[in-house]
Amino acid sequence: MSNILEVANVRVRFRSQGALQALVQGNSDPYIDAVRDVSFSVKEGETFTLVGESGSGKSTLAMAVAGLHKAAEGSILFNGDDVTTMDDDAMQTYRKQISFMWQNPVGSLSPRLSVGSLITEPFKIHGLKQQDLRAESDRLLKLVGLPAHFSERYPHQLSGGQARRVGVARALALHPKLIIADEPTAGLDVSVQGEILNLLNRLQDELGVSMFVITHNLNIVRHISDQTAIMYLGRFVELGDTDAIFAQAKHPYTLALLSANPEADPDAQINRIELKGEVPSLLMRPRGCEFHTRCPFVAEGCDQTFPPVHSDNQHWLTCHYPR
Amino acid sequence: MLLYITKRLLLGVVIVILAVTVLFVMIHLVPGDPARILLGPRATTEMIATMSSRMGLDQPLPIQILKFFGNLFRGDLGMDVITKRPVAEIVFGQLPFTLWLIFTAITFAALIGIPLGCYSALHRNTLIDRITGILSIACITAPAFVVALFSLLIFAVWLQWFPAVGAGERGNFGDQVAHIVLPAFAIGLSWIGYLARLVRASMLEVMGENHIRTARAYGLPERVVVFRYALKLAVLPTVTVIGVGMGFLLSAALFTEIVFARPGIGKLIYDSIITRNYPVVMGSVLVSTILFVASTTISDLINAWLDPRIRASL
Amino acid sequence: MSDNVLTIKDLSVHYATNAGVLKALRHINLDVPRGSIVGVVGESGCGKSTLIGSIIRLLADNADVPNGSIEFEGNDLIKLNQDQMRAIRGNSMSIVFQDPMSTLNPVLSIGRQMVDIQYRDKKSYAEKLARSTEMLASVGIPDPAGRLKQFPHEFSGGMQQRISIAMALQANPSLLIADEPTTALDATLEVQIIHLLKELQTNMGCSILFISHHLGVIAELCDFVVVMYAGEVVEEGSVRDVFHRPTHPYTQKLLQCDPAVIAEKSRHLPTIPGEIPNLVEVPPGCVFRNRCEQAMEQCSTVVPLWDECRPGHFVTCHRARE
Amino acid sequence: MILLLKRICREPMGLLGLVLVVLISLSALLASVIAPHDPIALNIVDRLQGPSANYILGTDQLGRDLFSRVLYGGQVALKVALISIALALSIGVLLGMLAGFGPSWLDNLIMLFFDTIRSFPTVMFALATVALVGPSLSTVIVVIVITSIPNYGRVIRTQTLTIKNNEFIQAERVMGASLGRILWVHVLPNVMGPLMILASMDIPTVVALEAGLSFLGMGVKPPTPSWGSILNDGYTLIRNTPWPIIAGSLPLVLITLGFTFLGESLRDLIDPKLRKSL
Repeated sequence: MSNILEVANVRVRFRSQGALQALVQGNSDPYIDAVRDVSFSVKEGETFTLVGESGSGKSTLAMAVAGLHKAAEGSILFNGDDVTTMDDDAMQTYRKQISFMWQNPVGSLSPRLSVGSLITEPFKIHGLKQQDLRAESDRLLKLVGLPAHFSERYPHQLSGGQARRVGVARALALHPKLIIADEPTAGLDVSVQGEILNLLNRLQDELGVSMFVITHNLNIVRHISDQTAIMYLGRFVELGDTDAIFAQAKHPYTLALLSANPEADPDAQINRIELKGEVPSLLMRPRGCEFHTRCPFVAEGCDQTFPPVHSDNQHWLTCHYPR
Repeated sequence: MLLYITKRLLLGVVIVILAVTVLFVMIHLVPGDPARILLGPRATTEMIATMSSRMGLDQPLPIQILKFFGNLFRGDLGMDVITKRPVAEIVFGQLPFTLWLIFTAITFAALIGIPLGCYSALHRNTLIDRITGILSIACITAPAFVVALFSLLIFAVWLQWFPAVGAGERGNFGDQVAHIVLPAFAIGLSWIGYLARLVRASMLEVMGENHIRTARAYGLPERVVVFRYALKLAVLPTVTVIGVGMGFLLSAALFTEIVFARPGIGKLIYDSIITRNYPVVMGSVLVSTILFVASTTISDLINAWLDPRIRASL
Repeated sequence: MSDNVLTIKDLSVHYATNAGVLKALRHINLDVPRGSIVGVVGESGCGKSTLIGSIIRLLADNADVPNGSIEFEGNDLIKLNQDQMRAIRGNSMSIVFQDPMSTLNPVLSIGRQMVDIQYRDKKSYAEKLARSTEMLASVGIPDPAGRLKQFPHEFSGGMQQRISIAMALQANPSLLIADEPTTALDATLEVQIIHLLKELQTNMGCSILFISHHLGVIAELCDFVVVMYAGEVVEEGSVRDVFHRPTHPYTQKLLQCDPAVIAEKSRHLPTIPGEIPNLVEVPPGCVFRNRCEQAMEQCSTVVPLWDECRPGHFVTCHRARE
Repeated sequence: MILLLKRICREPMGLLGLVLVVLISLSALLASVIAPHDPIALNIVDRLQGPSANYILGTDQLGRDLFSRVLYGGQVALKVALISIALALSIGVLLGMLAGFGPSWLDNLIMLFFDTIRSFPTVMFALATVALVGPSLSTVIVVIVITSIPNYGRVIRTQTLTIKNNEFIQAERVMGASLGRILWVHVLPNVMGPLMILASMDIPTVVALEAGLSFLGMGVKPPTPSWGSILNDGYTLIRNTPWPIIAGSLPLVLITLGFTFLGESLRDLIDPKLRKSL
């Protein structure tokens, strides 16, 4: 199976100080790296999931893939075309083929437009006015399991789950090849989370669309993802088949994340790997392995040299002492 | 922090420079020669030429502006062509009257308005709150010169409680106080309403914030919650508003000074416009602009200093 | 029965809204035994926040308590006046709120705030400051004395939540209410806070009423659990009873739905179809009826009673005894 | 729209505001029909009279009927207010959205422009301008437009900046929507509400400014009736008769109250969160 998206050595930087302030304080490099040296690929018809906690740079990476942030280094190939060097026309064509699902279900819908206008917005943007918008709106609503009369409603009249479905409908409007979903279950109750995940799974099975999902919730990853990567301080620390990550994670951070998830069983055997302290600031990345300040298994050399890459059989990680 | 102060001050200077440039450009764009307007229709070409060169109007615009700033730097605002006195001397002679008037008005407004706003916020939807609300709007909406006219009519002409014109005898403090009451009232009245509403709104907002709920959940006495936890935050916006309000205060002062025939920078501008005394108009508009820019700058700095969140981000 | 720190009986809370009277809580029963941790679990709109508001008596202005009692250390909190209530708050009863970023006053230093809440003690300022330093140290804040001078925004979210806990426990309360204290935090920090709470509770011997929507956290931390749905308590019992033998259909469904529980990879997860009923016009019968797969005829007419299906395990369901 | 009107009428304050605004607007529009006398016709015999059946608000020093002058003065006030606010609003919206959405250098430039204009105390700027070009109605309008642009522009810019970072705008960008479409379809409708409220609350300020300038003799040229010039007459006659002052200030206060009440209840109905920012 071919790769629809290939990301290689991507780095995304932000200014940390204004130009004047940097000049005054003699800071020659007033930038922070939100994403650093990240590589992965999404196979056609599969789901790639990126797991990370707040501040890990996962949303920044998603925005870079969508062309909203400029990558300072590296390449992002979509069907062989590099997103980072696209001109306006190419970008427009690219955006026709991808779609983005936003974290905030209600907030990502333009508040003054009705649901019907919202989900047909992609047609209007790309000048496809010959389409019967009414019919398209009905088709899309049906696809995500909402009754057709919902097209008259406004975003503030929707519940979180319904707004999320509208977001999915809009994402599907132009038959995208790739959907980027940022925290698709954020802010939803447990009972509604299932509905959205089932919907995404069903749509992938029926339409064969590829997905790039960003989440902090490991629980949902198992049920939707084919490949999973774990991100810490803007870098990938482990990447592999989802089953392999859940069954035999080797990086201490992945293990900590997996075990940090309390089970809904009071008698569960807790074999927890607890992390010390908090995520360091991007302004001062730790020396050596960037995870060593919190790693429970920190040993000699971790604070000195950058950890080596271990890669075999689609399972990739960087650690001095993999478990 | 230091960087912020420098930046803010620099911005102020840039704005003043731009403002002066705008004034100069305006004088130049406007059809008609200021010297001709000044001297009237019967002036000879020679007289106009002499006047032009005395006013510096015969030089190119950039030179005029540069010269003006050069002089300004030395505290020289040029010469009053009519009385032959330095403009700076005239303007700074009038300035204290206006400053005292504004200061009295705003103090009086703050002393009444802020407590009133607090009280309304804490006793929301009571009768007193409603009445304060309506009165505040009524106060805000009354233009200063209308208030000035009515207070002149009622308190000076009919009741004769306060003197009608002037600023009082020099050196006679009691007389000066009697003379400042009505003008200060005319300027301050709308500010009472304005401040009351502002403090009420921001107090209500602060009282609804989570940390106030926390303070109450720890059983802190209501007095401490209101005065130590809420008021400090609620008063922050008033600092900005008063700073920006300097412009309105100066405008209001102009009207009141005219109505009460009170010396001050507003009356000076008006009188010099009537006599077409451009150097004085320029000088006094410039000084009031500097005053305004300075007060917004200072209020920004005070705000930054009062709020640790802003302080830290600098 | 006196071994309960908190006993809520038949509590109802209504809100006057434009659409009519919103019956946010209806006939709630709840006990917090001394020295134990009781979890309250429920999805959005179940009335968790209203419950907390009525216990600490900080409800919105349009709220009304038509019936019920909240007994805390021999007082019925509903009957106390504001001054008496204030004497209890922050003294024998404290609270930790959900969003650590907004619960601390942004313009006052941490030390100032921690000293302020000790206003009841007749100690010197230095002694109070020492007490606060000690509390900060006990919640694991490095260099506590130095950090007392700092302002809230200078701390990370996890640290702010630790400070909130330190403030809440400073007066040695007998009941600590924790309102979703870990929801705003990342998973690895959540675990740290849960451990901290458990440790402090063991050391200080207080009781905790812990509100969360996270079943896993409840299972790990709590001794007892209360399940709420649409303004009612539908099930209550020891954590083991409720999690191992869930009796109310809602609890059963909720436990099934949690993606964390489903260890097998599944392309089709269980859900609870339907929505919470409108609480302005509460339908007759059982509130969960319209979403319940096991509903019978009497469920739509008769309100199920608060029933002890096993010793210490209460449930409101017509099928509880089956 | 009709729904909004109904909701305004339900509140006593809003209803009062609406009634006042409609009443004054109508009386100004229909001045030629209602006015019992010619506003500029002199009648020295009847000068300085108090209110009577013939002269509802009395007469001035030239015997002109004050009531008629007040009615015609309303025309001037409303004309100035509507034209200048409409102009300032359009330019302000354009510049504000450009500043909010454009590159940062453009933003800085526009803000500097706004700050410069704002740095002149309004009335002093107006007087300086009038001194240069001479008093006239169009001078007043130009001055008001120039000094109001920054007010609207700043509000629009702040609103645009907040909206710009909202997810729904980001969503449009990822879908490939053009800048024009984003501004026109998604930003403008969301900033228009607050702006209309701001504008309606600004009408009194503008009316007062026009009256103020006319009071100083720097607004409309006599004998054209204006509330400000009536007040000026009253000021000179303050020791003889109070009626010109009362006649000139009454409509001024009423229209101010009307628009303020209306604007306030509009704001409370449309967007209660706005309380602080306006």
